[in-house]
Amino acid sequence: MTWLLIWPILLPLVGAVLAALAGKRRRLSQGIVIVVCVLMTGTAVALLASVWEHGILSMAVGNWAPPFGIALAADLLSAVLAVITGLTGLAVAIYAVVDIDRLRAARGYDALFLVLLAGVNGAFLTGDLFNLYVWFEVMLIASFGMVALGRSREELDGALRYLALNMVATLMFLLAIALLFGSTGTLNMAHLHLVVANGEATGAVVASALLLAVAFGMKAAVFPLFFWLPAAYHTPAFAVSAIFAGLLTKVGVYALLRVFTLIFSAQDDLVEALFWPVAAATMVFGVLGAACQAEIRRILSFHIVSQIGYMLIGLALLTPIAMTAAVFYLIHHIVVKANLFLVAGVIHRYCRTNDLAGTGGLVKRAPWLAVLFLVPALSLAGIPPLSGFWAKLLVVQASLDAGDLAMAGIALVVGLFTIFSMMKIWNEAFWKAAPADGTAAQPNRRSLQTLCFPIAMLAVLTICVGLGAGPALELAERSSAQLLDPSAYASAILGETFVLAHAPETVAGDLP
Amino acid sequence: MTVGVEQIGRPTLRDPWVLGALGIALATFVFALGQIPAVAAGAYPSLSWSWVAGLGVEFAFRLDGLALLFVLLIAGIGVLVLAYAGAYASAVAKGRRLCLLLAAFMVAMLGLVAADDLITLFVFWEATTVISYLLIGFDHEQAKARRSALQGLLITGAGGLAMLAGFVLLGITAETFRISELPAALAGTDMGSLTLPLCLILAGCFTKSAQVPFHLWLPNAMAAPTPVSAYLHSATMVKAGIYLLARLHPTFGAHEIWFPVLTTVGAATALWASIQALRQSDLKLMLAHTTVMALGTLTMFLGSSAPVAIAAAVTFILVHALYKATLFLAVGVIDTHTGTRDRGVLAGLRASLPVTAVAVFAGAFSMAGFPPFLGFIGKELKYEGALAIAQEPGLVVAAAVLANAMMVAVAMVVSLRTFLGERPGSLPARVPPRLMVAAPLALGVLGLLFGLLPSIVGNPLVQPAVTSVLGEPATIKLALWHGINVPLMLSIVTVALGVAIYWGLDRITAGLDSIGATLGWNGDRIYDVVLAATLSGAGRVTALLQHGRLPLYVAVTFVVVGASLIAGAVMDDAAVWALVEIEPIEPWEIGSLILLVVGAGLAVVGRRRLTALSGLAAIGVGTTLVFLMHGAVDVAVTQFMVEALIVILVAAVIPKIPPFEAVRSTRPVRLLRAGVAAFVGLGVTLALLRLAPPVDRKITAFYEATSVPEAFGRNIVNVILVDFRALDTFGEVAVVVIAALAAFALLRGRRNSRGLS
Amino acid sequence: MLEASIVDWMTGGLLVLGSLFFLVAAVGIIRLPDPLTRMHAATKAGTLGAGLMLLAVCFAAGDGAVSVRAAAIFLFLLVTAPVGAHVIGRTVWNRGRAYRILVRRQIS
Amino acid sequence: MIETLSSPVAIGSFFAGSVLAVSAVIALYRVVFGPAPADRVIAIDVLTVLLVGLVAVVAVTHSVFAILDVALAVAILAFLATIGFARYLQRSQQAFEGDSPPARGTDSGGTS
Amino acid sequence: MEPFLAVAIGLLVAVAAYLMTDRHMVRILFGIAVLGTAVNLIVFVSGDVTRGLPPLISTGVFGPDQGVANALPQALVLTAIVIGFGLFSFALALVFKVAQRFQTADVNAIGAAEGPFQRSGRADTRTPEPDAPVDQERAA
Amino acid sequence: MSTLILRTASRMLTALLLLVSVYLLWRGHNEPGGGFVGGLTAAAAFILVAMAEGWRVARRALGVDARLLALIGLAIAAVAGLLAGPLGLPFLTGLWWKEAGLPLGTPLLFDIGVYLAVMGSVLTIAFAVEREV
Amino acid sequence: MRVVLLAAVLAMAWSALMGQVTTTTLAVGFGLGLLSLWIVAPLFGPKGRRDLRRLPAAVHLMLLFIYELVVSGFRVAWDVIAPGSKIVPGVVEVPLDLESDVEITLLANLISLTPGTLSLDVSDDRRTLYVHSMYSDDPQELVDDIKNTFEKPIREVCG
Ligand code: NA
Ligand code: NA
Repeated sequence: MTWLLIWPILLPLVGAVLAALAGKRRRLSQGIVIVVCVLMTGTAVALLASVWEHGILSMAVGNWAPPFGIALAADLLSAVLAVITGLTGLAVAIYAVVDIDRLRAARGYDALFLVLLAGVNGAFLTGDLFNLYVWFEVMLIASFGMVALGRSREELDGALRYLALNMVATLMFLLAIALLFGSTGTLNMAHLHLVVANGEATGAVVASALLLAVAFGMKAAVFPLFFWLPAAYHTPAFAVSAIFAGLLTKVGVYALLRVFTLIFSAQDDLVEALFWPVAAATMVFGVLGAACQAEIRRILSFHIVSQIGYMLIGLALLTPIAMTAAVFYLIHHIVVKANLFLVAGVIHRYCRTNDLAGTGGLVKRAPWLAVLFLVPALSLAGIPPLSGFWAKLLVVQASLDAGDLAMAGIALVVGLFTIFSMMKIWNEAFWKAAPADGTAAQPNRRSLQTLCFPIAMLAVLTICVGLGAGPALELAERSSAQLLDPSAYASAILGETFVLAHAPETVAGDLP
Repeated sequence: MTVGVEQIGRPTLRDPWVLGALGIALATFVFALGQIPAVAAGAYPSLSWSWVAGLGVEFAFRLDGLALLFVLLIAGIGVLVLAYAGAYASAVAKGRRLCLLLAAFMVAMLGLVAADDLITLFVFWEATTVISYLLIGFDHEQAKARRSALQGLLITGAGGLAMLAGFVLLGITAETFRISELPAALAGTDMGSLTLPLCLILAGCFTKSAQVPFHLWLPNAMAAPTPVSAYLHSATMVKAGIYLLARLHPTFGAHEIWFPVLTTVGAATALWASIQALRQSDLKLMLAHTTVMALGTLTMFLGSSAPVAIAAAVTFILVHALYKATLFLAVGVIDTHTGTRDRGVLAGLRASLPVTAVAVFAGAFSMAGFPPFLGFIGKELKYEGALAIAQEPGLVVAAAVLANAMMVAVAMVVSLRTFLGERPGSLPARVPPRLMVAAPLALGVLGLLFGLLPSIVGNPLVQPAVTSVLGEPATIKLALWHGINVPLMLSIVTVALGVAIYWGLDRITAGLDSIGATLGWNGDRIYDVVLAATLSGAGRVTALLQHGRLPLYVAVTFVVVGASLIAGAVMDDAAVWALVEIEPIEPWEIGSLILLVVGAGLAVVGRRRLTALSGLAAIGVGTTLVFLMHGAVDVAVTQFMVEALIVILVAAVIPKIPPFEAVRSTRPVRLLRAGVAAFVGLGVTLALLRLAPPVDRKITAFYEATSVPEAFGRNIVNVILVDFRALDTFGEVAVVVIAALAAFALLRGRRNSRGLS
Repeated sequence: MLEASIVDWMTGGLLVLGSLFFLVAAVGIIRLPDPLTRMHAATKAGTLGAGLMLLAVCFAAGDGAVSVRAAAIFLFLLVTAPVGAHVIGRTVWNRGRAYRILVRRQIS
Repeated sequence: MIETLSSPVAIGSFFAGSVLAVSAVIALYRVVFGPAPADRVIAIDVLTVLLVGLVAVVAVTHSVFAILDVALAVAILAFLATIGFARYLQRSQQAFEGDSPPARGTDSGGTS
Repeated sequence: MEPFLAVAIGLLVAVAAYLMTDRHMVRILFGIAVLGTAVNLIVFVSGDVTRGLPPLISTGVFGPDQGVANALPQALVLTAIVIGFGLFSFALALVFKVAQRFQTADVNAIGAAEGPFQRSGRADTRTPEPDAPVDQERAA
Repeated sequence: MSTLILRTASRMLTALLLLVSVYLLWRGHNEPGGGFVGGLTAAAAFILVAMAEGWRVARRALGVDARLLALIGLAIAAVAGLLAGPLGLPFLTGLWWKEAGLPLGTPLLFDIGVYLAVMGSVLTIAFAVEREV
Repeated sequence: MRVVLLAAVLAMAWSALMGQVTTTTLAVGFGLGLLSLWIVAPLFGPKGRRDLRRLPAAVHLMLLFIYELVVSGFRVAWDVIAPGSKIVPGVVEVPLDLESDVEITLLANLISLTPGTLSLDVSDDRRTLYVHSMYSDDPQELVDDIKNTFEKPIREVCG
């Protein structure tokens, strides 16, 4: 059963090898990608079921017991994110069949895509900090490749910005690991929890905490480190920006949640003091950025930033409901944001541009597309009964529950701006008549069907999460409870006896 | 029918979608009628499903008197409006879309009024906001329609968000979202703690019900097709706020700010709207402003807890719904008929639109409060209620009289001016579809019927509704004749005043216009200015953050990194220098450090690419030396090989890249960069000094102990790489392979990428 | 110190001697007048220094396998050092020719 | 430090290491100040070969002869790097720097 | 932590920061390389720097000698070096490609995705670059 | 930079470098070396050829597409990890086959995977760069 | 046949590297040697490969290399310590009589390790070796020296 932990990582990696070997046989490699995504989702669902039934699952890779060997571990959050990764991956994989052109495909899109998924799942499922770094890198290099794949001027420029800034982030991650390792002598996150909680917070530990916040924060695109995202996400192929928008920043958020609830669980004052202003500023500056954009993917990109702020509320408030809100928001946003980027791709196919000035008339030309846009757009804007509403409600509830009127106020005002942005897109691309000098085109019917199938799939998912918010919330609640109980996590991974031996009294107990 | 006729509009009533929508409306109406006895008897039907248990949210509905009154209004007027809309639309597809949106809106509105859970209510509340956005922007190719739709959405959406916060706060305090349980749940609560939720909820109500200063979206919403205006602005959407005020009356009625706020805002809205109404030349806009006026009046009365005042409000809800829908629909007919809604142009339509004339007169008389229309009863009740209001009867009475006088004037404009007098010859005369004509007539007749027989609505509808609003049983009797009393006197004054205003209308309008012109701004302009300022402010802020200059992005990142490191180092209690132990250092260590330092310097100051690359190479050699001297053989080998490979690759590539001379930053910029660099470098040094050896080596000890006996390898580092931590290596290999494939894809063309096998 | 074996003395001595040749190489590239003459010092003294120090390793290890490896490295250097000098020298010389910087030549 | 130097091997390696360090720093002069690109390349070549010497010193000092493999790797890659640099010298004349003689005293490639 | 090494590494990081904030792509690239090296060094020194003995076990014994260096950070550094190499290779390829495509090495002068010199208008040129012949564009 | 001397020297050295690379791989588990260093050395052999005689010759000498080599290496590493699965052991558990008298085991197989992957990757990059410049 | 021979040499080298000469290491080394040769085979032209039959000559040549290296090391040391006016740098064109690549390369390398001389390049027609000399005041002597001292042993090995 512990092998369930490795499949979501290994399947895409092996699939990537096969897809690369398939080379120019496009159908074959697309088939591989889709099959792998289905299998990956299947194993992730099995993993989630197992964790739901039996609690945290872990695997001592190489049969070396943690903290000596690397542990893969899945609590509910990890497992559910693996499932969402699979679903989003599947949707984007189907979309890519049409969206990814001949050139990009020949340059190895399929393999890069699968490696990206492997990296994302690896990041979600590892229980070791250095191993997390490795999966981050897997993800990063695949994303580097994907963002530049078309080699258009925009893509190259975007890729350069993306690369330079992410390079700094990734190296700072490594630096943080070094400082933490130098202070504690271990890399297993559960063990780090025990050691850091039992020791005093030395300067190196604090510095490493702050650096991890910087590194993951940059990945997650928080204020003031978000600029790489709006600089790059509007440039690559739509399938690429969709998977980026859905997953990559969320891995940063996941890492923040994991690290600051587990390793630095004792530094709660620091965490709150750090993440409150970051969360607020991220929400505000992200949404202000979106308000003044006139390109669909730029708008959506800035909204990613803004909504990352919502997800940080879990760390800004550190209450169970705030954590629940964060987890729920995380899950909701992956699906919705990926979907909006997919829709943007279809809009581009109709209007040959994503600049709002050049779009228009879509409500007449493609009424079903209008519906498919409205579902994720309204969900993002937090309109009930879609998933985004519950996410927003949870955030508000968490803030008010904590007596934090300011955060609630910011969240709500930002929510209004989000509505504004979504309706701006709607007004311009759908309602407005197509510009006379526009570059309208009629996409091929078959490709439209292929493109819209995954969009509809994700839209249905959003609606289901919205209408069936009860079970989704229960999942988020249980995930958040696990996040806020780091000692149970430690016991599950290191074993009861190990944890007892390292309980606060026995500072320097011997290892078994 | 006298002038050249031209049939316009194609009834889309045969469309199954439209018929379905109509069916739903009709079925709901009939169902609601069937519930009247039970509700009047106090047996409220209710339904609930658990929805989001974790938040205590239930999908709960309850049909009390207030809800039932609204359900009947919504469904009943819904039937007529849907039929009218079906006839109004010029094309089947458009008609279907319109009817479906109207039906969706109706369903949302029904859910809203029937909901017994704050969150459920909010769900429907937001649904009405979104659907009304789509309805206002129905003619979406016109920029004005889009703007109005967005304005309505933003204003009501903002209020909705505030309201959500209010609901959540209320839910937290009451520990339930069940509306019917709120009064009991909050029984012992300090009212002061409810001030904030109350204010937030009022923001929602006021925006939705277009109270001053949030009123400006409503007249603009007249960009919508006439059926939409009729539906949204008579029975439904704008009444949602009024409904919620009434609904929460039992919860908040006793709060100390409830009365002053509602009374003041309501009165201000009523007055402001009446003045605005007089300025309009478009009949539809004029009616829209009287809607705002009516809403203000309703708000004003709901501020009170006097049963008569509440009865006045409830009755007026019914009165207003009937006459306003009548008039809007009739104006739609006039518009269709003549192609204009300008009151300066329209006159003498009685001959060409006789049926509509009847409907309009019925509606207008009800509006003006002439007996024997229901409006008269409503007006009398208002005056009675105003007099009964304990705290501020003077203000309320004055406001009510003034507002009603305006209504009289507007009613005369709509009816007398439009239908009497000489018809201008230039007016076209297209024959409107029969169904369009029938709908307002039906509503107008109802106004008359209820006025004549008030008991039809009094006991079964108004009284249960008042009971629900007050939260306690109330006895209300509606009657046309109450004898000669103060309200009747006030009515006479009202009519006189109204007639006077009507006579002086043109002068008043001119005067108001000149005042408006002097002031130079109005709510709409404020909205524009605020929106533009927000957007340009957002643009400016964003231009500061997202400036597009990569070096500056990187610099900011490094500043944050440096700050993190220094903050960490500073937070430690121990002094940094206390940790500094200068150990004896060997000559070759000094050599390696010099290599590092000099190489670094060269990399910075090198003016040629090769010079900088040489610096890089020197750093590589220095690093290799450091590794070598500290027992890291494998690392040293790897470091050197990688460094050499990097040098080779860079040396191969850079001749193709423009030289450094082409790109040089200015001296201040260089200084700034140097500052950032020094900052982050200092941070790293401080953090490193904070690392106090010896590091815990338990894990390494495990590797050392098991490497040979269990992992069969004598090179511990390699055993870690391929066994203890092989997963890292696995990922690492994946990185390298993918980096290669990606770089390959970046550099080389498809022509050379045949299948691999 | 006195009871140290002859092997130890050889080892130490060879190390010192080898390092001195490295010093010669380093000083040579400072003191000699132009790139090509500097290359003489770098190539020859450097290779010789490395060879001597590898020989020291052979003595210190007193082990056939180690000696073979040391010898292999030395041989490798022996092959690569002149080739390296050739590729650099050729470039320098080609460049010099391009700029008509005088060199003496003999046509035999 | 000196008092621990109890054997000829220890003395020799200490001395050799020190000399190597000094040599490295001296060679660094040419890396920094050129003037010709070729000078830098030559100096880097010296540095890398010097690394082989240092490996020998470390091997002898700690009797860890396994690290001779480092020397081998260094020798191999240093050779490659030298060729890489040489190719750069050759190419950089063509690409962006034009064919005109560079200013005297800077990174000129000519013999003087 | 050895102060000299700490200062030297700090200097390396500073140099990297200085280089990475340059406008010339090659300097940025060099900055990435230097930063990588510096961080690798930090990972290495984070776990006790021990002079001398490598963590090797002699034949016939079951454990290393006393005082060998800490093997774990070494393994970590190895992984980091290799990963860094992979990333750097890609960065190099990208820089090369960008320079080739835009005929400039100034990152502030590119502005195709965003930036002070971003082209306005609606022209959407996000079509992939054809593979061969390489680049026809000679726009400055 | 195709000169006669370099060309000849590279021919003499290439085989030696390949040999050394396998040696480094093999000894890696017990002495310094291992898959990465070995793979790099092997790559160095072909880079030498590429620099001396051009990337076309080097590619021909390699015989297979460098990318294929890299992918095979990655696949081998994965297989080395998967072999533990049927035995009910976690991923990447080391399995040893001692009957041969040689230290053969999945860690070695894994290291071979690393070797091939690194060699293939480095050569992929190097050839791509060489081709462009 | 030559391949087998080369492989055998490589096998011995392998065993030496492994630090133990046993049947196993020899066999493995032989296999690996064959493998390496097979991999690099395309590099050798049809007649590009030379036998290593003349091992004694080869040993002699190697010793010659080392000897020249030692001498030139000291010579350079002297020049560095006392660089006087006697340094007359210049490039000398040495006519080549050797034909095969290996011979030319060996000669060039040998010259480079010899005191005062450094092989720069071979002319395209392979008839001239450009040699940089520190003491180029008498080029003819240099050329004669090279021809006599080095070409013969190289021929013995390769011829
Ligand atoms: Na996990
Ligand atoms: Na996002």
